[in-house]
Amino acid sequence: MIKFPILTLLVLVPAAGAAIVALISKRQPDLVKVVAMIASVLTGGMALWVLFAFKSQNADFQFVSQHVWIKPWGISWHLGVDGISLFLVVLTGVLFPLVIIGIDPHHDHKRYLSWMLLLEAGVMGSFISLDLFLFFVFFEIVLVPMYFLIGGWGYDDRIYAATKFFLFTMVGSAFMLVGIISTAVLAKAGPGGSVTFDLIKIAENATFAASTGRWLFFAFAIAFAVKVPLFPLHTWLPDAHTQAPTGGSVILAGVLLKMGTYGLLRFGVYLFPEAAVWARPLFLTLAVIGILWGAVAATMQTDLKRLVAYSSVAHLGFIVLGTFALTTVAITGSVMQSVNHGISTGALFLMVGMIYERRHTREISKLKGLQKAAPVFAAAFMVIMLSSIGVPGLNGFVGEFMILIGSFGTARWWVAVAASGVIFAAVYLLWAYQRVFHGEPDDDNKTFPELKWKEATLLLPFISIIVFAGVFPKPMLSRIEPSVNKLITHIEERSDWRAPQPTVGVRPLEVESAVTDSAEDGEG
Amino acid sequence: MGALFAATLQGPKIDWFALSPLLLLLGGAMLLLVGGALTPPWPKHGYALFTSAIAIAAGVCGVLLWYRIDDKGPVRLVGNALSLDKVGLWLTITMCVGVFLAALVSDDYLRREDLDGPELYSLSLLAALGGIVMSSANDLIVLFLGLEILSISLYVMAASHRKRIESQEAGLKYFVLGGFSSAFFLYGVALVYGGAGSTNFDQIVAAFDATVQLDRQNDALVLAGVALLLVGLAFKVAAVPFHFWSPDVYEGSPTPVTAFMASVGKTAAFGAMLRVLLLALPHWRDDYRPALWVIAVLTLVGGSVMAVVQTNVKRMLAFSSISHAGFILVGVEAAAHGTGATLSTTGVSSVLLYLLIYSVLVIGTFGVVSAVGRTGDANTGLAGFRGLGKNQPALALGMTVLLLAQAGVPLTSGFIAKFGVITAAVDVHSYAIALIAMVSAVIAAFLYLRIMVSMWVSEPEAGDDTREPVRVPALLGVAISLSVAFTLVIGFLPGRLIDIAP
Amino acid sequence: MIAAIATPTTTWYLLLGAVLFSIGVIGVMVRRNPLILFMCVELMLNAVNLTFVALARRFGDIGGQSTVFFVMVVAAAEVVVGLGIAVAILRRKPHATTDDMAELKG
Amino acid sequence: MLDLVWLIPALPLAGFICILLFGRKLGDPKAGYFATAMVGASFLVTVGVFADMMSKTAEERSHLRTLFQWIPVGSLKVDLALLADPLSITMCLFVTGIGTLIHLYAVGYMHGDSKFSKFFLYLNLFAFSMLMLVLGSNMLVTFLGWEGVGTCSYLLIAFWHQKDSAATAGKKAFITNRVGDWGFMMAMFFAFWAVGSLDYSVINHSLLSTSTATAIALFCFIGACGKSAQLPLYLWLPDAMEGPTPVSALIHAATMVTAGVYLMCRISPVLEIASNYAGWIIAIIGAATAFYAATIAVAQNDIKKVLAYSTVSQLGYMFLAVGSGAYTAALFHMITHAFFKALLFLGAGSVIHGMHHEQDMRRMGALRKLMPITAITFIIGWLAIAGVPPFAGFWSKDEILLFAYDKSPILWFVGLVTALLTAYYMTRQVIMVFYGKARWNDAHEEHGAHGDTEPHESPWMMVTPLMVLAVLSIVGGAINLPFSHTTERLVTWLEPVVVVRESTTAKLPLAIIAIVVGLVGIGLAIIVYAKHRVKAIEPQILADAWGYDRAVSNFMGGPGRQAFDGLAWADGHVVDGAVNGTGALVRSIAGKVRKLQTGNVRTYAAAIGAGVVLLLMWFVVVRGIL
Amino acid sequence: MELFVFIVAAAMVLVGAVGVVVRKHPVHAALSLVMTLFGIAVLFVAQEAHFLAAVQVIVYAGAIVVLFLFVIMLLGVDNAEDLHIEPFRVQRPVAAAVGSGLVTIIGLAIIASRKATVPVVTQSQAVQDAALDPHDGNIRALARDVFSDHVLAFELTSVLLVIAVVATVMLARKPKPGELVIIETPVSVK
Repeated sequence: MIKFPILTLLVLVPAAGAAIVALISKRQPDLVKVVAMIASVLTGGMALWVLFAFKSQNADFQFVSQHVWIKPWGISWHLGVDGISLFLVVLTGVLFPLVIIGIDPHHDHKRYLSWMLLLEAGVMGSFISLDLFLFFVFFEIVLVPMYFLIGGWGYDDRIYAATKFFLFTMVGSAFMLVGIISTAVLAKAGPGGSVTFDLIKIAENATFAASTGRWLFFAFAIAFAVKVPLFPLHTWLPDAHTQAPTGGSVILAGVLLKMGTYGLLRFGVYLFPEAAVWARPLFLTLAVIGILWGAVAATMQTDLKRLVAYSSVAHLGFIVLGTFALTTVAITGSVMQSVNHGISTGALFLMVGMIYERRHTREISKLKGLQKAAPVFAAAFMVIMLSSIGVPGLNGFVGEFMILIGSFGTARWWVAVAASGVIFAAVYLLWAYQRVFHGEPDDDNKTFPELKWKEATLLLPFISIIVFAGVFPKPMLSRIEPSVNKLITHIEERSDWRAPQPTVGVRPLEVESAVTDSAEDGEG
Repeated sequence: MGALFAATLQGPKIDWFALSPLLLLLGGAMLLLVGGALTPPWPKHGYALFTSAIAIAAGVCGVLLWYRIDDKGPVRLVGNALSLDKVGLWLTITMCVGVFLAALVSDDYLRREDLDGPELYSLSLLAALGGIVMSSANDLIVLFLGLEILSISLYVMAASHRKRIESQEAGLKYFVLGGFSSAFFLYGVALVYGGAGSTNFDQIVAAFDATVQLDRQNDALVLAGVALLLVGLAFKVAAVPFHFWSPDVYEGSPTPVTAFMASVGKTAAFGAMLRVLLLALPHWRDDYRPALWVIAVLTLVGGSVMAVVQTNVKRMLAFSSISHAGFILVGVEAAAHGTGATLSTTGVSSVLLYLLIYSVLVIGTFGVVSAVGRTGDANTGLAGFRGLGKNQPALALGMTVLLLAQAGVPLTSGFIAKFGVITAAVDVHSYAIALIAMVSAVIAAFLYLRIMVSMWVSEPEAGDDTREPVRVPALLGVAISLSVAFTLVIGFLPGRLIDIAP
Repeated sequence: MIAAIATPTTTWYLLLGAVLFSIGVIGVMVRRNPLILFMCVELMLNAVNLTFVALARRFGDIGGQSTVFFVMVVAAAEVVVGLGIAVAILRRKPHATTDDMAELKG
Repeated sequence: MLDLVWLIPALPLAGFICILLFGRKLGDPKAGYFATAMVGASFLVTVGVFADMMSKTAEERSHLRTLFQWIPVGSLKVDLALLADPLSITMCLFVTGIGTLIHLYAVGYMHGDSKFSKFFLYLNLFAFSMLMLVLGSNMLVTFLGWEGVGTCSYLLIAFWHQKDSAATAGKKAFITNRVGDWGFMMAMFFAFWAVGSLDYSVINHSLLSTSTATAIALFCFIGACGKSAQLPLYLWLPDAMEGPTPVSALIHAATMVTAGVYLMCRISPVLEIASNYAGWIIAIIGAATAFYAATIAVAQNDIKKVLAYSTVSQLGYMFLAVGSGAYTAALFHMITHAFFKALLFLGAGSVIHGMHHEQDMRRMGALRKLMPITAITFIIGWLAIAGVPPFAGFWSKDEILLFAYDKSPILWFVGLVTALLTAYYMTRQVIMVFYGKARWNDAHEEHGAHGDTEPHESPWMMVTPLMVLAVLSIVGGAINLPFSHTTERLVTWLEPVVVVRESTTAKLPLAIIAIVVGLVGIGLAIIVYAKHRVKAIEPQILADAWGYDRAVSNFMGGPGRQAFDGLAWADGHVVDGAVNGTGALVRSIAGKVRKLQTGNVRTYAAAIGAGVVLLLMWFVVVRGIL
Repeated sequence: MELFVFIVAAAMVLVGAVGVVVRKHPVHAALSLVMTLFGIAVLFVAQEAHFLAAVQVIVYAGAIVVLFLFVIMLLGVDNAEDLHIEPFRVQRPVAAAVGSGLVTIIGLAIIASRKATVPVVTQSQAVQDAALDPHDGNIRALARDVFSDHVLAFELTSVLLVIAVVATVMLARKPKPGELVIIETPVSVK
């Protein structure tokens, strides 16, 4: 079972699927669809299998498979999952089949599907690769299919958006590539002597001078900050989201952005703990600014999709905040939130897509009173929206709360501000909901079709995950936490960072006595 | 007297096998010329296939020599005029590959343009010969002659399209500027000779070993020489600010010739640069390294920035090849950090890797352009590529792969090449230039995206369907698919190639 | 005895070469007639030849001279090719100057 | 029986799920009855639990029931656990009790509404959330309910979402509550990092530093202000009257709005540790709100608006009590208030129902003949709230004033004035609605859309709750009579959980003053509105609630919005502008540089020449001769 | 004596060179070129490079310049070029700057390193023998050098010539009918 190269297959199956789809003749659209479906579903199945076979309460990388790839450069095909990546892998595995089966690109199915599958392979790869070079390969290759998906199946301004997305991200990767190489070259001096790009070897053995480590850290961090995106590098996101086809947006919000947050954890904090600790204030501040900035900008959008896009900026601000709070609770929350955001924002984009399908507009001002016309549709939207607002009992809350409460101990003032983002979230989403769904529908919106069965079945998984993860997150947490703890100890060993523990309550002998005497010194 | 003469004149002993690539190319060229002149026009594909056969043969000899070096080690040939080492051989093989692919690309083009005949092929063989001489020369004069052989053949090839005045304009420009710059190079040779008393690399190094240390300041003359040599070489590799000729010439020349220049021409020039700088002038490293640094940066940025505003694909690719030259210069700069007269540094091997990969890449790309250009290279504008994704999906896909490779996207050879160069630069701690290189690569990526967009995304416009359809004839198809295959294979499994790179 | 005052040393020749070379360079930059451009390039080459010969004399080395010999051949070949191109162009565009051959630009 | 405490919230939840699945099939009125049955069942369970608890000694009355681990990560271990103790069970009793009544009432009130079943769906969900709120054994579970009731109130206020005013009101309620929630979360953060847990048992029994305790207390209070509509966050409550009247009765009078008070009592030990300015702040805000809202209520003409402001005012009372350390008094008033305010709202609802959704009191009058039961019950409610002995309101209000006097006579005086105003505006309302001459006939000229112009009494399922609540409003005070320690049943009952203070002041004089003041208020109102001796004083400023609401909305619509727009603009033009600017810059540079590419050989030669000279300078001059 | 020769020859060289640059008429320019070449030849002689001097006169002054003149006449491009107009205003200043810059810097370099140690040149055996020869050692030595040390270079020059041949064949070939489009441009007086 361990020998079975499940992770390798996770990458290869979709890739192979993409190749096959590309080779099938255009004249057999059905065959194309079937192949794509099989490939993605198979991948999803394997991802779920990984989820269930994954040993919880185990901090190490599991299902590891390692083969030499480019010997002279010390590069190997090194894959593995741990708690931090597990659920992103599962999310990827689940999201893609839904998108591939559920969303119709309307033209050029063949090319669309093969790009999609290639994208899936890339995303999968970047979540499970444990080799800097390998990671970079996947991280970068993802741009190509995404570029073509936006450029080929997007809306009016798609070329601009796609190009912006491609170049913006590439600038980041430019820094990261230099960073990766420098890391490997500088780590060479350590034990072993030969160059290696192996994440674990470098992280465990290499020691960088503080200044060097910080430079390297920033080389990586820039790339991830663009991908996340972190204020002020976020402006590619609204364009990309708005112009991308629905499927693209779902994937983009669902998993692509997570490559950034995941990267920050795995290749920023884990690789350069000292620098990460040193850079905390900067990143916390940017994260908080991002939360408020994204929220305010979202409030003022007139395009529903753009609004959701900006909400992503805000949500990811939370994730970054948790990441750099560097406490178990906060980081676990961040990982959790990465998944949650993928689910709920992905679902939001899905529904915005459905609205566009029906009304051929995303202009909020053109929509009105949809709840009267399509109550069920509205209800579904409401649930997803509430999870995005972060109402307890739904998944959105759990992550957000863990991030905030976890960060409070190490970043009190940042949290005080960030928590107000919760208010803004309500503002922009409820306002949008009111404008779109409430009121009397006008003639264009009277005939707004109700949720179809197909769409409902597409949404069902999302909503059920939303509720389940909100009510019973324990299974997720118990798998995530050990790896996070390991990461924290790793940081503490390699920097002067000490993750604070809350002072556990002291029980006085008698409540009243405690009350009275402390009340007195209260008076004093 | 006669006796004395006979007694004392013994020419250097010649190792014919070591010269076999040169001899093959020369012989092939002669056969083409004489045969072509004496016999009626050869059957379709005849000239091209013959040329490529010759190229392959030369390449094979190169490989055999490679193995010979493995057990015998490098040697000097023809009285220290040439040196047979792995660097030279690598470049030799690279150029043979270049000639081979270029011949395949040329075949249909020439027939289409009604220029078919043995001359161009023979010139390409001779040019390659010149290039090989350059990149394995061990004597400045020999190197200069090689350079002239290469350049003059290229002038002629550039001007060879009788129907297009642009082609002749390109030829003229290339000729005038080429002559101008090789005069500088030659003057440089003279001045270095003035300092060293010889033009032979080994003797130059020896001479400076003796003198440099004691009276450094007296060698202003040699320094001037170094500067002028650098000018000549920078011109050949089209480095900013000596690049002005290349966009015009690339655009004007017949597309297969452009491909040939971009591959064989650049390879030879960089080979020469490596030899001159590292083997002849190792003492002046600290003097020319900063200059190289500046030139490299200018070339990187200039090339990619100027490409942004172009609309003619050939011209775009010209500028992109300038910025590629910049990348290679980064490798050269890294190589210039070593010590002693040696070519065995990561810098050199990264350059060699880049040259091989880029040669294949660029010929494939221009191959596509020559197909899309249609008769008379009339449609080399971006508009010419519109709708290619619909009408010729396979071709468009191949082009996409090649362009992505040029942009340095992973899993393509282009990425491996860039990776190697950056590694070399980082190895010697020139981080700044590495960063600049990567960022300028992003700028350059923009133009590849533009081409891809017009192939896949742009809406068809009125009159598109009335245009002459894009044909992909057999040999051209072979050439393109070969280079695409190479691009991908190296992209996925570069290990072996990196291993053997000297 | 004048010779006693000053016999021209190698340096003189080198300087002369430098001047001649620069004149050639200037020529290339200012003249518009392609043929005259070629002539200017010839001037540059000759300057180099002069330098070689002077240096060869100084070193008492014959190699410099043989180099000059090769350069002459190169020059000849260049001229031939150059004139060939010029002919090809001028046939089509009589009286064309290099300024007229500026279609490719930007 | 205590172990069955989980059933209390579970039953409404079950109701919610069933209606979610089969609501459409059940339809009107079965869905309503089903929901009612569910809440009623949970009331019975509560009674059972209560009885069981009574039978135990004071020490073992609090019982923890852990359902499952909710968020166990690192040092944060939050269980989904229910805490049954006197406080929570008391809450449950009146939540489920009044809840049942109002469900029943709603069956009649919502009859014929197109979304009948959905209404009960929300109502059950609300009941569930509210019960989670009160039963939660730690702050997070409470927060779960806290947000849940907020969401439900949003859904229910905006129930008639086609009306823009309703939609806006719902949104306003949710967002304003969120502001409070921010405070609640901050309080949790402080608590967690201070004691490493969110359980009340730990927080309440830990030796907190004064500063931490103050922080927790005040942040909790911010949360309470949002939920319980205190200054400055009360804004949403009057608008919330857009919702159906049963909702106003259940959520915005009896139960949800009292959650804030409940929370403060829940953490009363922390409040006690907190430095005493915390108490002052709470008391002052409470008193201010009470007075402020009362003045506004004087000038309202909407029958429900009057009650809304009166609710705000009464809640102010409760916080005044909390601030004065009289937690039991606060809870006492909360219960009695629940009785009579629910009664009043339902009465108002019945009036509105009878008047075919006419809410303007100026169009009413003389209704007592047409809807006798409503009238009588309403009058009982009036007496209760006006603080006339022996009705429920009198006892609780008196208790509060007593402790307020302990804290400071000024607070007491403000409370007293408020009492007077309360009596005044309630009397005004009763007169305008049930006495005087009937003004509804002329009202119907404008909108006689309805079939019969005749107001009519409401069906049984609406009046039954009225009668039950009326009884409770009369005898409700009995649970805590101030005569002797034994008669203070509520206090003794809550003692193990809530901090109890003994008042030092003489009760009787204050009581008498209170009664007098109440009667004076009634008298004044009668003079003004019944006898018309004096012109009514209803300045516009009061009708506009001192213009505070408008000021806020003006700010939001004006500068606030401009600021938002400005930022959005900055995002597009500054941040993104920088990005696009870079692109434009590159292009323009390229555009300039390409001019050098003249295509003329001689220019190129010149460029090369220049390059040569520069290189030579570097090599010869810089490196060589120098 | 040598000084005198040098001055005269240098004068010829420079005057000729300047002539090439400034004479309007291509034919005149060609003739000035001849003058320069002669001057160079004289200097060769002064530098004891007799063979080269001969070649200089025969090949250069003889063949090449004649070739120039031939082409000029063949194409009838013997029209004067108006040197008073310069379309690019910066061109001549730049040219002047570059030219003077070159002279100054290289001149500086030459002067700076005039005392540089003369490297010891090792001649191949064959060449050394030739030097012993009482007859004109120069040509013989040259020959021996060319055929021993520089034999490869010598062979390469032959390749060059081949290319030159091919070039003329390709470029100057008589165009097929209809292939040659004459674009008549007025005598450029830009």
